Amino acid sequence: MTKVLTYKYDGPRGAPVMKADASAARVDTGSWRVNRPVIDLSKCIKCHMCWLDCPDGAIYLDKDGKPHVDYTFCKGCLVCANECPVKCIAVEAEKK
Amino acid sequence: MTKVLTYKYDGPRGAPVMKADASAARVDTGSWRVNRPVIDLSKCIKCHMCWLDCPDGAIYLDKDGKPHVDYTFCKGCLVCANECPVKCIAVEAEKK
Amino acid sequence: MYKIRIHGRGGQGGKAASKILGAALYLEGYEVQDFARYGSERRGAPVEAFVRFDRNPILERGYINDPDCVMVLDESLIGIVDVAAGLKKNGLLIINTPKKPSQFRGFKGFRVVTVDARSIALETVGLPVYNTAMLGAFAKATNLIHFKFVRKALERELGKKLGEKLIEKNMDAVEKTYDVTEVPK
Amino acid sequence: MYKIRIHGRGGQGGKAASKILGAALYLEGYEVQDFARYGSERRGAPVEAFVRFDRNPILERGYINDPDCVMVLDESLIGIVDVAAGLKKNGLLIINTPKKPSQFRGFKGFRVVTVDARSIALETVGLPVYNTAMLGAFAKATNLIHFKFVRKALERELGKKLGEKLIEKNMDAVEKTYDVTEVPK
Amino acid sequence: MSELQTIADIPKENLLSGGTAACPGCGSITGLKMALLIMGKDTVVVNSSGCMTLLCNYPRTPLRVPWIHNAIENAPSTASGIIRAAKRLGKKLNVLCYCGDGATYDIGLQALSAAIARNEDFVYICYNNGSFGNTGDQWSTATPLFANTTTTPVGRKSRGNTLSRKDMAKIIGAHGCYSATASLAYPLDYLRKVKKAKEIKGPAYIELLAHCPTDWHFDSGQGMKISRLAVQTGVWPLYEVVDGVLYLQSDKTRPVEDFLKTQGRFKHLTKRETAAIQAEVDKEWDMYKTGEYWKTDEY
Amino acid sequence: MSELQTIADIPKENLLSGGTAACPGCGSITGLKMALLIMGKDTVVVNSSGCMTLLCNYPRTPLRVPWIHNAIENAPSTASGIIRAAKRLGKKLNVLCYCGDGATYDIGLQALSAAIARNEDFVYICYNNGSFGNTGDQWSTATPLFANTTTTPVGRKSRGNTLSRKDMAKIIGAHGCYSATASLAYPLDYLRKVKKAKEIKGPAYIELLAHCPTDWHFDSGQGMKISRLAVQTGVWPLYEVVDGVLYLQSDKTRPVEDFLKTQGRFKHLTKRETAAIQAEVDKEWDMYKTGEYWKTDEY
Amino acid sequence: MENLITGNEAAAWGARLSRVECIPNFPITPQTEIIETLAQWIADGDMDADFWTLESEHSVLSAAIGSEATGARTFTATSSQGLVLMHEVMYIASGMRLPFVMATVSRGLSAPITLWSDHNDFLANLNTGWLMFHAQNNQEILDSIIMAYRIAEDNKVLLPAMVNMDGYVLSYTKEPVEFPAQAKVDKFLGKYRPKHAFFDAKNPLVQGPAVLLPHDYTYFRYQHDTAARNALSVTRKACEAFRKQFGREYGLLESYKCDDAKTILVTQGSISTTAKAAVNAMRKKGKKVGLLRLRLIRPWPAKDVARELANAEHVAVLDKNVAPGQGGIMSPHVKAALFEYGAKPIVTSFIMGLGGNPESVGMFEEAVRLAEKDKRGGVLWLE
Amino acid sequence: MENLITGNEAAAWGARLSRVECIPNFPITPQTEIIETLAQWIADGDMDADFWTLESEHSVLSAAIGSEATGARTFTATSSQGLVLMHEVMYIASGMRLPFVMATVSRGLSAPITLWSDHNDFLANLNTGWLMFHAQNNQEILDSIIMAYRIAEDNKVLLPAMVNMDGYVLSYTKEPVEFPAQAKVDKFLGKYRPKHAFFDAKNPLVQGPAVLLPHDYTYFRYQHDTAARNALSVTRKACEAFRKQFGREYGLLESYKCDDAKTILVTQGSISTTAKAAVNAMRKKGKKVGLLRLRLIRPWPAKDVARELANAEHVAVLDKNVAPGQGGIMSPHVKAALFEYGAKPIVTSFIMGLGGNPESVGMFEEAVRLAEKDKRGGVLWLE
Ligand SMILES: Cc1ncc(C[n+]2csc(CCOP(=O)(O)OP(=O)(O)O)c2C)c(N)n1
Ligand SMILES: Cc1ncc(C[n+]2csc(CCOP(=O)(O)OP(=O)(O)O)c2C)c(N)n1
Ligand code: SF4
Ligand code: SF4
Ligand code: SF4
Ligand code: SF4
Ligand code: SF4
Ligand code: SF4
Ligand SMILES: [Mg+2]
Ligand SMILES: [Mg+2]
Repeated sequence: MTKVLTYKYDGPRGAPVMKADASAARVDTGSWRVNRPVIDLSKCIKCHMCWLDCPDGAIYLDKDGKPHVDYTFCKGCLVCANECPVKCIAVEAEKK
Repeated sequence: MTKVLTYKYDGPRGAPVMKADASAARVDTGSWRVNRPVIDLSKCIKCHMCWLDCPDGAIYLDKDGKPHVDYTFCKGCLVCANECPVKCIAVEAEKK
Repeated sequence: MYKIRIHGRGGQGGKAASKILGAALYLEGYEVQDFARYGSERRGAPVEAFVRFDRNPILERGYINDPDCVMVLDESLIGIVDVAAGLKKNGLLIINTPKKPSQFRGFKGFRVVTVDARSIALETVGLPVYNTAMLGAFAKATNLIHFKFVRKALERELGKKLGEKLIEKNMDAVEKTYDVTEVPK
Repeated sequence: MYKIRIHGRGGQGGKAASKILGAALYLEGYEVQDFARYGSERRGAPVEAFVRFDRNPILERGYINDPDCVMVLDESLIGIVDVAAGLKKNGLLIINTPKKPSQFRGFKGFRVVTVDARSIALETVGLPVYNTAMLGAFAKATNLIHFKFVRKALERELGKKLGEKLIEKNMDAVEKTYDVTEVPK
Repeated sequence: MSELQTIADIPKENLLSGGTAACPGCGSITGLKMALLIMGKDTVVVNSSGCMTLLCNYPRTPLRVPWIHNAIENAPSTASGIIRAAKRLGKKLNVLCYCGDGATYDIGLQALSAAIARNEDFVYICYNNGSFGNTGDQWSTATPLFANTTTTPVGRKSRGNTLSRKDMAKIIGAHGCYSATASLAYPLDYLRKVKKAKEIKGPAYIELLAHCPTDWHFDSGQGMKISRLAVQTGVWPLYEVVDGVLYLQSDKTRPVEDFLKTQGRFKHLTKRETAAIQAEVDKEWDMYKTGEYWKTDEY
Repeated sequence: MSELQTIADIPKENLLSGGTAACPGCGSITGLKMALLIMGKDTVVVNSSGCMTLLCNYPRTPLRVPWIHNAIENAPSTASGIIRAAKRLGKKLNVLCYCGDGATYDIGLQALSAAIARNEDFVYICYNNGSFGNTGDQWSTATPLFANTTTTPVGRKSRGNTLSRKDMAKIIGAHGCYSATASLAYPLDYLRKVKKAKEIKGPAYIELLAHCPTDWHFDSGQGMKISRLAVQTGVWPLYEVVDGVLYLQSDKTRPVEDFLKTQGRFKHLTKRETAAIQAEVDKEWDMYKTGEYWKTDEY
Repeated sequence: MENLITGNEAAAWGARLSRVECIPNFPITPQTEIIETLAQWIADGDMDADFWTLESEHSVLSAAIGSEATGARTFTATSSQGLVLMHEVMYIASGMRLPFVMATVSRGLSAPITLWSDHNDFLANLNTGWLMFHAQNNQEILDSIIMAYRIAEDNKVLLPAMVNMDGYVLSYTKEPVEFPAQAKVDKFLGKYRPKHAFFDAKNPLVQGPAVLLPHDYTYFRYQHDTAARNALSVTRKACEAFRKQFGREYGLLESYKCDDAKTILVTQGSISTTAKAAVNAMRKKGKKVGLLRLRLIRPWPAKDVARELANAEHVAVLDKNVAPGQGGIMSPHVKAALFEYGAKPIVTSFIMGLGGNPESVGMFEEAVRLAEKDKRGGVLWLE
Repeated sequence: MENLITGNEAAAWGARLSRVECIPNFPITPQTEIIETLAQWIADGDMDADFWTLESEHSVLSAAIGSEATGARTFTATSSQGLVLMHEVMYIASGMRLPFVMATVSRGLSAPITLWSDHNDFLANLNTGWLMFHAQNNQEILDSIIMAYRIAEDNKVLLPAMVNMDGYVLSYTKEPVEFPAQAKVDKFLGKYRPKHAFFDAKNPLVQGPAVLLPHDYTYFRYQHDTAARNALSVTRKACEAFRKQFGREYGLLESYKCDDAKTILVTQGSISTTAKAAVNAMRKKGKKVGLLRLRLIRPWPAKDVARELANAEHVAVLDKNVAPGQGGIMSPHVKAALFEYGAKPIVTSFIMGLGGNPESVGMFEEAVRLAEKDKRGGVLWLE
């Protein structure tokens, strides 16, 4: 509905500036996925190529250096699957 | 005195365009001269260096290829005198 | 005036759907306005497209807040986007899904139509393009457009890009969807 | 208010003349405005500079159409530029020339003062810079400025550029011109 | 930072989260993410309008480092203000310009060239996706010969882009500053160059081929392969220019066709056109190999 | 037009009259006057704002050929409009951009680079007087090291310009188009280059050292001598770049001091500063002589 | 012939039917589709023109100046950042009296950067000496481009013209558009044969000289101003000729149900049609409401504007733009027009639609309601 | 301390006394002397700041954005073509809420190109969201730059400010100027410590994000507009503080003998002092004439303007500028202000002083004469 706007003046906070706090990490781009990469950790050699190549920072390494996919972000581009030297990342159709 | 301007509309002629008719040739830059180049045609070898080098097109060649200074333009820079290979251009103080 | 809002994802052809629908309605003799919002949408990101049509010239413009019909090309949008926002009471909500309408409890007060456009498209066109198939569902649910105009519209809007064969396959999809779509009263 | 217009040529120091004059008058305690027009003027091209001064703050600005005094740094400008344009009746016209005032017939109704600033400058400063020498003539003709302020002004405006020796020589030029200038009543 | 011999040497702190508007499989964002691993936390990213601008879509950002977007053509000038001010204020900040090819080859070239001539201390990475990507794939002077773009479309009377790509890394190299090409398919090489660039006092330029599934028309998972083929076919030679001398690093081992056929933007190519591209590449490589251009040095 | 072996071969129709606002002894206007002898009557001159703009001071012009002044940074873009339109309208016109160093190295570089990348058919002459001349001698990226300008003034804490000149002719050469340097003191060489440039289908760039008595601070009659010394001392090497290969034409036979001491802008130089300039020139010439840069070919 | 096309396509058709010869260009959302459409036509041989992409919009307009100054009919298009990047050259194009046409597709200005439409970009040009038309729908875009060439090239005018459409809501929206027949357009426009600005070795001209004498400079500005004012009557005549030739009616303004209106909405661009729907709705409810749509923004038809508004009690000016620290950009012009005319409705200034903020029938109804309550002429932001 | 200095030197002194830290710059007549003066001071060690010449004014303003966004007090200066070349970035600087100061030296715009002064360049910025001050003499230039930093950096404002002087007639004219003591200026200004816009690895900020939601975009514009409007009272207070500290009086406007005036001249910039001389001359002849000088152009003090003019019978607005097809740029704003206020003097609009066309006492007298004859509010060009 139509509103008459009457904001109060917010001073410095009214400038189009934001904290560089990686808040986009709260955006669910996982829903874009059509295909899902699934890592077979048993075959993984921890080369970390998938971690390095993932455009969306969707692969993180655990304490032991094992890669995991964060499906909140993973857009399913499949770069990781293609680049894994030991081909231990499988591709599954995303079920909707 | 202060005037109220009331031009008529001049159509295409009212655009800031002019003929490329070398009308600057009517501007007397000879008056800028402090020193005057004077060609001694008897020594001149008609190499035309002075004609080529003159920044202001103040040297013209006659039918016989002899150079002459047009003092209407000549600003007295003395490039010609300096560059004449046979040094046949003398420099005289301009009398005012 | 009849207003349609289409929800899809970048790359799924929501824009094309609105174009074809618009063209078909136009060929039917309606005054038509179709409008796809473009923003920072990339493949996979939620996008919207709109169609208005009427027998009289259309004066209203822009975003459709109060559609008569909403088409959802990608079921996964539900929950991320408020697809039914402003949908008129008893308005039509066409969802591309293998599920039954009854499985969509959230949409009270609307006429929910479901159609497995994805499967049909894969079957007929051989590609996961849901837009044309969805048109079949719309035709069935509304009875507002003729197949012949859908075909013409397809040829006009996408003929150059798809070629004759694919147009034919797309029409198969339209027909097939038309047939299988069940319409609640 | 007293208004001075200076005509010279690019490179002859008309701008400097107005600066020094302005500074000297300022040091005398006047309100001063000095203004050199810069356009497409190159060495040798006609240029103008202006000085206004008054005991009260100066409100008028820009080009001086109605000077009390005109200084012509380069005689050859006469005929090319209407140097006396707007000069007040009985106004002062100071011309750098070896000629006598009587040789300037064209300037009826003005007080013409001539001074061979060029020769004096060559003699004293050793360079054909006419501006400072002209100030001597102005001082003599108007009795408006003190030498000590001319010196101060010179130091202030050109001290960095010229150095002490040249300032001294320039002052010689000022004094010499002052001495030789004949003023019509 | 160690010598970057293997991936293990790369710092693991990711300064760019997901959740962005970039297309799946986008090479451009991959390049930024990788570069930030090396550039580190005290880096201000200066971005020119383009695909990456939409990363920071108010009120969300994927970044964990300072970022500024000013306009499309002025990242290097903006950077110079940051560099000067940081120095005055005693802040230790690295400045990384991350800009598209349109912003670099075309509308922002002048600001870049000038900043280099002023010897500003910054790293400039041009992510080259060969088109104005954010506006939907229009020709830039970085677009390859014959590519189909929306402003050099293939049509009944047209075969796509008729002009060869501007040779930007060499043009920048001719400024006398560090200039290098890189490929995402050779990440260690890329990151070594980023490291070198960061360490140089003064300007350093890296041009990164940024595969773009959307405009090049390929499946999103194929990007690294295509970037690798670009190098292997000699379409995208890897080199560094140091003090005006070019050091060639890669070799040309495959026909250009292997690269061209992977992408929709070249799918209209005839044999003759492919051959013309091959000839152009061969000519360039002849120059490298015979040292006509610059001194060349094997990788 | 014959082969331009001697002055006799130069067409004698002068297309630029006197009566202009240019300073006495101005090298820039001399360069235009000479170029027009070769370019001929069917030439449109496209000028960028600068000293030459004031030649056409309404209602007077020294020109006998068409002329357009648009703004300072857009001569090459304006030229491209003229070229395209002339072609469409079936007019045979040569297009000559005549632009200062500020307009070329700095504010107009981008338009120039782009026009070259688009392969526009025009001749571009940059008359380089080493400063923003028309605004009264401010530093440009064409200003030589240590020169005293009004924005890089010598002062109690400053020795003038601290930056080296941008190497424009090489940067343009790296675009792959014809690029040459020239000196007014070698007019036949200059005019041969103009002729070559005119005949080339496509872009051609010539950079002319334009002595400027006003900003360099020397007596107006000395310009040609100084331009000659620039070449002889190696400060201004004459060369052509063709297809990316540099052909050196001049030789370095005198110390740079011979050039520097002729001009007021260098009068503050210490021995050490002169030596630094000598070292910079020597380094560049080493590159020529050892072929590090490009292949060199004796004149 | 009629078809369903977007506003961008309509602009491209306008250029095509006007047989433009030179099209320098640069991409920017939401304008790009115009040049893409032209590029495809040329690639397919459906249109014959020189189409080239430059490296920036500053250069695009510079190139347009070059081609138009040579004598070729020139067209270009831009938006937002591109338009303001051209700003310097805008004054040059008009000052050189070069009659070409630029389609502009309105989009809000950065910072912060947006993609959506408002009128700040277009209205940045009020002082540039261009003719400025603002279209409300796709048909008008196409028709206005054709008319703009006729008006611009008229010897009484000789000035460049902008034809503006709103981004997205027109540029990307398909509507039915009727195509004028090419032969008729050819007749309507004729060929461009400039008498003042061209290049020819036989008749060499100097274009763009320095004018350092204030008197001469003033003369040229006076001529420029007169030329722009002439465009008022030239536009009237062109609209009349257009109506005769093509049957569609246009004017300097569009007055919609103003005659007996107590409250009049003042709008420009695409929001006007929604506003008309609102007027219709309110009329149905018996409210005497009208709409004045500004179509010719420059030259400014102050008298016509005032005359239409003079008898209203309330005027609601809806500015889809804002000049911070001043308010809506058009409202002072409307008020000044009323002041000059001596009319005294209460004028309420509304700021709305910034950065793509949508309008609606309800918004206009609300504006009328608020305006009618207003006693002193306030400023209100609507969303 | 007092000295005889040019307007350009006054601007340089303003920057020096404000202890600016970063000075990106580019030469253009008649502004160049400002940067040359600063360059020489820095070369001599008399001033400490980073001074660098960029390759264009577009880049200069971009660099100013960069340095100010990092947290350094920034200054720059330009004119004419340079100013309009910055146009795109003008909106960005203000939209990013970066409070730095730019001195502008007015010069007419091309085409045709001129070197002399008029106000078309400065007034091209009315919608850019900057604060705009216009000085009438050299003292005011210096003082205004100092005040501008205080106003701009106020948390209620946080916007960039322009301080304009007229080319030649001020920029190159020497006048007596009093120098505020450095210590007092330091106290008046304080250090710049931004809370919203800076770079710091420990507190990383994103400046210049895309804002694609119309609602958010509108919010930022609203804040921007409010900030600009806040500058009205902030300026008033700054003037008061300045008067207390330095003894010189300034306001949003200067009202000169308006109280009982039947006819009021409205001017801005350096022509105002000549106009005052004319007022004095006319007053001597017994004519009730006054002058309203516009000093703060943006934000626009509409009410103050109207209040000063409300009781006059005739108002003569002298625009040293022209928007072809519309007229003087400021006159509609003055009329709109009067309209809002409900006052009804007859306003005559004068266009004068274009491309350096000189004003004179006689011209203002003539303007008054013509205005007093005017019954309907006409437009007249004076020379
Ligand atoms: C002055 C200006 N012109 C045009 C645009 C529109 N624009 C935004 S992004 C973009 C493409 C930039 O291309 P590139 O630098 O290659 O980056 P990419 O989009 O490919 O990431 C364009 C043209 C703009 N923002 N500003
Ligand atoms: C956008 C813009 N900025 C600045 C200027 C001022 N300006 C006019 S001429 C000039 C100097 C140009 O230098 P260069 O190209 O070297 O030519 P020169 O004056 O030396 O002949 C400048 C800076 C301008 N006209 N336009
Ligand atoms: S599929 Fe793509 S986005 Fe997902 S984890 Fe793999 S590389 Fe990352
Ligand atoms: S690329 Fe494959 S092997 Fe390497 S870490 Fe990833 S999953 Fe493991
Ligand atoms: S002195 Fe200079 S201007 Fe005169 S003729 Fe010789 S070269 Fe030409
Ligand atoms: S340069 Fe000397 S010798 Fe040659 S033509 Fe001129 S005057 Fe004669
Ligand atoms: S268009 Fe290309 S570069 Fe842009 S976000 Fe998508 S993949 Fe990346
Ligand atoms: S300043 Fe130099 S380049 Fe300019 S006109 Fe004078 S001599 Fe020629
Ligand atoms: Mg790109
Ligand atoms: Mg120069």
